[in-house]
Amino acid sequence: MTEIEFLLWVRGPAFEGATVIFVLGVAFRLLEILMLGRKANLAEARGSAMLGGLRTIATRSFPDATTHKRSAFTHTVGYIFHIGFFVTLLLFAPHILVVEKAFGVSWPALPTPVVDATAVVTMIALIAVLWHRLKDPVLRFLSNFQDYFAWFLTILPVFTGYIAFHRVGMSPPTLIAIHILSIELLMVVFPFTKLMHAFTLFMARWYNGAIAGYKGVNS
Amino acid sequence: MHYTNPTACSGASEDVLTHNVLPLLHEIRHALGKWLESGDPTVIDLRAIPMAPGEEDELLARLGSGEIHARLSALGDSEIVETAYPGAWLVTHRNTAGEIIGKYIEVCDIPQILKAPQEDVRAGLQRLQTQLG
Amino acid sequence: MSGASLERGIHALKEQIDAPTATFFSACVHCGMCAEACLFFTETRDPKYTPIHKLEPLRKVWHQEYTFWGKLGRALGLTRPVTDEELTEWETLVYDSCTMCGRCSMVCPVGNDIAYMIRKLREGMAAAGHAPPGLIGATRRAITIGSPMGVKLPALQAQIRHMEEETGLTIPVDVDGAEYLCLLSSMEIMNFPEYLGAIARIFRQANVSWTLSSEAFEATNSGIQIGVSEIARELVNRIVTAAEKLKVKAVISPECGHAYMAIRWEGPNLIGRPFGFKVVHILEVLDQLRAGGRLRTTGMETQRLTYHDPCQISRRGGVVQQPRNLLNLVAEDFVEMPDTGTMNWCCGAGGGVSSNERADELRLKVFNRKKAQLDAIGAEGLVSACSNCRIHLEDGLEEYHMDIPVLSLTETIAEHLADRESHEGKQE
Amino acid sequence: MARDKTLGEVLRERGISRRGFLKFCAATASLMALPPSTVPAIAAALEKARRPSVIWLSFQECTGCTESLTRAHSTTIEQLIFDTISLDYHHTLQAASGTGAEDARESAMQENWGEYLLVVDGSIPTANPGYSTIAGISNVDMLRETAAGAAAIVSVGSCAAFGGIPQAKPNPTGAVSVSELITDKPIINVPGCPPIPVVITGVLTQFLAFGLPELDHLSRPMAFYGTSIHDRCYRRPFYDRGQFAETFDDEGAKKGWCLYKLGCKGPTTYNACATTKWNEGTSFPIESGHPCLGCSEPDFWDAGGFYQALSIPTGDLPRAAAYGVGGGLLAGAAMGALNRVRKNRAVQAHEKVTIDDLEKERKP
Repeated sequence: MTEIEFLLWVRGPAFEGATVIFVLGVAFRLLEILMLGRKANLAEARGSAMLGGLRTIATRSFPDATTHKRSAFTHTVGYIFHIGFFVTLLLFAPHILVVEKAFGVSWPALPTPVVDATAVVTMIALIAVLWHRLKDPVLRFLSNFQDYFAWFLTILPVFTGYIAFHRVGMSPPTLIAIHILSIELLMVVFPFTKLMHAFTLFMARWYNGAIAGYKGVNS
Repeated sequence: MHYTNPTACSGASEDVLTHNVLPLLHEIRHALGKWLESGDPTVIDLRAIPMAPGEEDELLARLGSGEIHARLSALGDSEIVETAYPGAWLVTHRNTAGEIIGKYIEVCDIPQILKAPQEDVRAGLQRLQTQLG
Repeated sequence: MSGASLERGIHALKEQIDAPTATFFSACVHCGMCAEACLFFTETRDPKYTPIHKLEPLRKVWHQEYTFWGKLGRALGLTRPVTDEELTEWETLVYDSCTMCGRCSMVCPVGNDIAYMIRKLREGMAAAGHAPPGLIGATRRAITIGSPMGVKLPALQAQIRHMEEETGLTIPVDVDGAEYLCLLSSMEIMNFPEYLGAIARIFRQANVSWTLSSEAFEATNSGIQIGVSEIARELVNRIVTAAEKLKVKAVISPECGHAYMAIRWEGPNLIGRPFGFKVVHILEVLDQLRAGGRLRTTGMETQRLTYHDPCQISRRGGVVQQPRNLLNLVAEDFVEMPDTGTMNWCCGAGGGVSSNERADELRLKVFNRKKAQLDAIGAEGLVSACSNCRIHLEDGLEEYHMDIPVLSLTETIAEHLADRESHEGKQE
Repeated sequence: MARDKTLGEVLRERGISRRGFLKFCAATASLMALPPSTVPAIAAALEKARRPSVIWLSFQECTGCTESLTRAHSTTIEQLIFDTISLDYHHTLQAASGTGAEDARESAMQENWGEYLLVVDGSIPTANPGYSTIAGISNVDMLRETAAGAAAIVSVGSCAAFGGIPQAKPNPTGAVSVSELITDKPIINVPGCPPIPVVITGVLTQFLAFGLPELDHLSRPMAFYGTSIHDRCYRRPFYDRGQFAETFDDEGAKKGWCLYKLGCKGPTTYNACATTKWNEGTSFPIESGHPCLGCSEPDFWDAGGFYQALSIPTGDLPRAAAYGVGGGLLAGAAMGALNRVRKNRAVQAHEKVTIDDLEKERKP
C-alpha cells in the first residue's frame, strides 16, 4: 500500500466506517440510557423541572467562587484544553472544509497562526492535565485505564494535526493520513468511553437541574 | 517573449499580500550598514523570495534608480543598475531570449560581474597582441 | 423470606437504576471536583471519601447489567460482579461518610446528582444487609415504637403538659378539620420541647388553626436514611392516614431536614399517589405569616447571628429565602457564612450519620469545616432550623471549644413575638 | 567532440565569456535555491566537470517531458550546457532510426560502460512486455540492459519516477517506475508532469558539478524539491488568514485568495513551481488561478480528485451518518428493551424488605 493509497483508505472507507460507528454508538448509548426511564414525580412541584434543567445546563459552566478556588487547576486548565480543543477542531479552515463538503454548512475560520498557537496551548494544557492526574491524590485514586486512554485519544489528534500542519518527520500525505486516522480512532472509541460525556453532560445537567428545579432550587 | 497574467495583475491591486517588501528593504538597510562597517558584500536572490504579483514592482519602485546604468552583453543582456541608494545594485540577468534568469540585489561597491575577469583580460590581451602582430 | 442477601441487594440496585443514574455514570469524567465539595474529604484529605467513588458498587451494577460493553465484559469474564466483601468495604463510605447533603451534586461540572444516587445505593446496601447497626436500631424503633429515639405518646403528652404550663396555652391534639397538622421530630420532643411552645405561641398570635395528632406526631423517617423504601412508606403512611383522618389542609414539617425531604418530596412517591393535602415546612408557614403581616415581632437580637442551612431544607428542599426573611425580622447583625444557602456546608450529621455511633469520631472531625465557616465571620450565635443539625452543632462546638449558642429559628421568632401576653422571655 | 575536455574548456571554445559563465552559475544557484554566496563554488566545480555520455530512454510516456525540455524557441544557457553533454541516444530527438539508432545506443554503452548517465522518461509495463517495445526490445529488457552499465539514472517525469498516469488505476499495463525495477543503481527522480524544464537541466547541471545530489525520501533532489509549493506560494498569507476562493469565479478567486478549498495540493507537493515558475518564468498554476494538482507527488492522479483538498473525506458522510443513526436507534432500542425486561424482572423478584431482614446477616 502506497502512502496515497493509505491516505485514500483513511479518507474514504475508514472515515465512513468511523462515522457509522460514531453515530451508531452515540445513538445506541443514548437509547440504552434513556430507555431505562424515570418515574414520574408525584410530589407537588414548587418550580419548573424543565426550566431548572435548562438553567443548570447553562449555569454549571460557571462554578461559584469557592468551588473555583478549591478546584482552580482542574477548572482553569479544563477550560483551556476544552476551548483549545474545540477552537482547533471547529475554527481551522481545513476542518471546516470537511464539514462543508460532507454536510454543506460552513462558517468563518480563524487565521491559521492563531489555530496553530491554540493547538500548542491545548497540548500544553493536556499535558498539565495528565501531570495533575498523576500527581493529585484524588485524581490518581479515581483514575483507571479509561481515563488515561481517553486522555491519549484526545491529545493524539491535536498532536498528529500539529505535526501534519508543520510537516514534521514524515511525508505530508502520511502525516495527514495519520492525523485523520487518529480522529477516526477517537470517533470509534468515543461512544463507549467517558468521552461520551460530550453528549451526556447536557443530559446530566438537565436531570440535575430538573430534580432541583422541581423543588424550586437553582442547582 | 513576455506574457502578462491577467489573474495575477488583477490580484495585485487587491489586498496586501506576502508583506515581504518592507522586510527586504530593512535587509538592504542592514546590508549597507554591514558593507560600510566591515566591507562584506551581500547578495539577495529576489527570485528565492515569494512575492505576490506587483510586490516586486513596488520594491523596485521604492529602491528607485541612481547614477549608474550598465548593460552587459554575455549570453543575453544583463542590466546592472545602481538604485537610489548608492552601493545597492539591482542586477537582472537575461538569456538570449530575453527571459529573466536571475534577479539580485547586490550590496557592494561594484558588482562582481562588472569587473573584468582575469582570464578574459588575458584572452583579450592575446587577441590584441595577435592583431598588432 | 430469605433475609438480607447480596442477591437481594443487587436486585434492589437493578430496580433503582434509572435514566438519570445511567446518564450520570456515563457523564462522569473522573475530574475529582466532587471531592473538594465534600466535607468528609476536605477535612480528612483521604481520597476514598471522594463522593463519586462512594457510588462504585452502584456504578458496577449499572455497567454490568445495563450497558452493552458491561454485559459483554461480564460474559467474557473480564469483569467480576459486585461481591459481598466489596459491599462490606463500601458500607462505611455509603453510610458513615455521606450525609446525602448533596453539595457534590451542586459542583459536579457535568451535573451529576451524586446524592440522588447515594439514596439509591443505600436501597441495595440495606437489602444486602449492609446498613450500619446504629441506623438499623433507629429504624427498628421507628417501626416498632413509632420513633427512632423510642419516644412514645406518653412522653409527648408529658411534654405537651409541660409546654402548656409554661406558655399558658392549650396545645391542640387530634382536632378534626384543623388547618394544619403539626409534626414533630423526636429530637424536639426529647431535647427541644420549646419548639412546641414556640409554635403554640406564634400560631396563637397569628390565629392559625392547628393540631397535633396522637397517632402520627413523629415526622422523622429512618426509612429514607437507611434506604428501605418499604419502611419509609410505612412511616409516611402513618402521617398520611392521620392527616386524612383529621382532614387537615396541610401538614407542617418541623425543624428537621430529612423529615421535610421524607414527607414533602419523597412521601407521595413512596406511597405512589399525590397527597390530598399540602406539605409545608414550618419556616414556609412562618414566612407566609410574616408576608401576610400576621407575624408581629418586637426587639432585635443584638449579637452577630448567622444561619446554618440544613441541607435537606435548603439545598435539597428549596426553603432558602424564607429563613433569611425571618432572621432579618429579629436579628440586627445577621451575617451570612461564606458558602451559604444552597452552597452551605453540611454540619456532618445528616443522612443518618447521627444515628450511626460508628461514625461519631468522623463526624466530629469533619465539623472542622463548620468551625472554619464560623470563624470566618466571627459568629456569636448560630441559628438553624433542624434539630438534628442543632444537636450536632452543639456537639461540634463543644468538641472544638467554641462558645457559640445554637438557636432554633422558630424559637427565636417566638421569643420576639409582639404579643405581650404570650411573651415570657426565656433566655439561654 | 572530445570527451576529455572540461566543461569550462568547451564553453570557452564556443566563445562564452567568463562573465557569461558566471551569469549562468548565478542563475543555476538561484534555481537550486542555493545562496548567492555559493556561486564561486559552482563555477569552480562546473569549470572542471567533464561532459558525460547520456543515453535517454523513453518508455510509456507522452513526450511531454521531452517537449518541456525542448520547448524554448531560442538558445538558453541551459541548453548550451545540455548541448555540451553527449546525448548519444534519444529516440525522439535523434536523426538515426532503426538499427542505426540501436547501434548508437549500444556503442555509447560499450564506450562508456560504467560511466554514462541514463535518463529515463515514461513508465515500464510489466503486465505484458509486448505493450511497449522499441526495436522489438521490451521496455523492461531495454531498461535492465542499459541500466547495467550506467553510473546513475535520472528518472525524468512522474511516470519514470513514480509510475505516473500509466500506473493510475486500474493500471492496465502493470506500469511501474524505474526504481521498482532497478535497485542497484543510484536513481535521481525528477518528477513532475512534466517537470519544470530548468529543473531537468538544473539537475543535470548539478550532477555535472557535484555528482549525486542530496535526495529526499522519494529520491528527489533537495535543491529543487526541498520545499513545498505551499511554503513558497505567494498566496500563503491568504491561507494563514483563512481567506479562500470558494469557487473559480467568486470574489475570492478574483482577489487571488488561497485555492486550498478548490483542492490545491500545494501543502503536500514538493516542487519549485512557486519560485521558478513556468513559461519562461511567467507564472505557475496557482498564479493563474488554478489549484496545484500535485503532479510531482506519487499517485497524484488517484489522490481523491483534483478539486478536493487532500484532507477531505471522500466517502458519503451523510449516508454513513444516516446508517449510523438507523442502526444505532435499532440496536439501542433493542438494548433498551432488554434493559427494561431485566429491570422489570428485578422489580418482580423484589421481596419486601422488613426491619427484621436488615439485621439477619450482620457481619462482625
